Amino acid sequence: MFAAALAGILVTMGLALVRAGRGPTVFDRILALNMFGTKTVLLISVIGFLTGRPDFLDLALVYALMNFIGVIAVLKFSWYGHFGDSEEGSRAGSTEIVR
Amino acid sequence: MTTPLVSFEIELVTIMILTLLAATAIAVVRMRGLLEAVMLMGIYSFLGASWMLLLDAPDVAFTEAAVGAGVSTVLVLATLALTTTRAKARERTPVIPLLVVIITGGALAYGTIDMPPFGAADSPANTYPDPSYVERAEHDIHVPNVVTAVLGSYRGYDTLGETVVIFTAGIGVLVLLRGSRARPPASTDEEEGA
Amino acid sequence: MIGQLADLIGMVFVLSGALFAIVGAIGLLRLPDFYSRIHGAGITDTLGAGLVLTGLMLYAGPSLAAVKLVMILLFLWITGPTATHALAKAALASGLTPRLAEDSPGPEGEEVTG
Amino acid sequence: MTGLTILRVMAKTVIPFILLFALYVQFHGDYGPGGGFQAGVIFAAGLVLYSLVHGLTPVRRVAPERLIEILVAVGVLIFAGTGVVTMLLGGAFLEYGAFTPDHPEHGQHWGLLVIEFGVGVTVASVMITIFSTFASRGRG
Repeated sequence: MFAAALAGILVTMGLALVRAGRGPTVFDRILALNMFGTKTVLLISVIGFLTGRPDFLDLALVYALMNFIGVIAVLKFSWYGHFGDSEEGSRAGSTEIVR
Repeated sequence: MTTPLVSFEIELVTIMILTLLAATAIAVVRMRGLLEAVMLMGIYSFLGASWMLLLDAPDVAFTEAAVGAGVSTVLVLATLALTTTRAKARERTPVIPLLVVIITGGALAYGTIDMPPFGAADSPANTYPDPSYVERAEHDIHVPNVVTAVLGSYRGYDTLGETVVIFTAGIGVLVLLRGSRARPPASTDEEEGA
Repeated sequence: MIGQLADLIGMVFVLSGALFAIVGAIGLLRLPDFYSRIHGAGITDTLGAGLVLTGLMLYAGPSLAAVKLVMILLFLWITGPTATHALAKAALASGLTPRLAEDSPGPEGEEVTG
Repeated sequence: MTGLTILRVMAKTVIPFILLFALYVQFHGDYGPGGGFQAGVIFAAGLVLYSLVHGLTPVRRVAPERLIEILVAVGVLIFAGTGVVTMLLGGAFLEYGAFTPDHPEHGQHWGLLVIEFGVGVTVASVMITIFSTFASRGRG
């Protein structure tokens, strides 16, 4: 039964991957990336129970955390074009983002 | 649930994950925008880490998840901030590189024919580093995680070397980026000390 | 008996969570523009993840694993909507306008590519 | 990220848990998956998240560049110093059993905790250094 759930989660990941590949805007891709990350968390949790090793839940927590940081980093980069301090900075500009 | 059933399910999941990995890799190669490619690399890291977990290597999966999906995304993006976010279009079709890749890949695939079956008990991976380490670790070092015991104690020199490598990487980045920074007229030290 | 019942309910939760994840993913793929696709992602990130993790909690029973699952769930429920909100706000500020009913429908919103 | 109040508040809420989790991975690595390397990366990721949302300046106030640069070396010194101490105690280099000659396995456990801490310090400070060096250059 866990295998059916795993298959469902993997199908979800595949669909999210298609959206990440097709875009069309950067935000669609970031949305798909975020969804892919949360689905990986679920995948790891279910695999942990399928193989009877609940230690894997520590890993799921790391995935959730790193997914959040990755999404925020990509968002900030697509917004400002750099990670420096100046808030106005060289904002990537709306025309470039919605390409 | 019997063991063979679970291993069959895991094999199926592994195949699906590897398919997704291949699809992600192709998408990364075809992507012109580097920001999009970095995002797909994050996805690739997540998938790779899940696969390592299925191969029963939670410590490696842990590292891949922490470094590959999180910190390296941030660092690669920070690099893109200093360079450009668009890949240059190729001027001609890369025939020679394609040939080199095909020949190398073919040779490597040919080499795998001689390898013992995956997980075979008499394969060098399972016999050469004395398997008794796994049994001895429990007794020698009161540490349940054998990976930590082997890395820290039996192979302590190696781990010290790896730490020095990371140290060197940090120093290298400092020397390259901080050292070449164009000094503004006023000393930068005041701003950093604030 | 109670344990078996909890396992059964847990299984139902996990499977329905996976089902909601697929539904949300189809939404992410098929809905016409970015702002409507957020709905699809929202379903998988909150309802799908919530059901799967709650089902696993029921399966695990009262143990350290259940506590970790609660932590994961809390973390996902805090970070997911936060990231999505920041994303939507950034998209709106960047000049990406939501497609409204009076706009002419395009093929899956792909016409913005360029 | 000034306009995104919710993001700023939530990131502030989440960061203490990230740092706590890093310490858990650091000192629990002998029982579960994880260890100094992973813990260092997670700790650095917590600070990176803070600097993404609030800017580099507040992070520099907590972790001044001088301090981080010193810590890069201190981690390696802790690791190698453990080896020197075991030599002074009469063992070989990095033979942690020398800490407690009566129960070498306890000494091994102590030694592992100390060297993992050294690895964690070096990795965390190197990651923070690399990030802040890149980020402060990309200002223009």
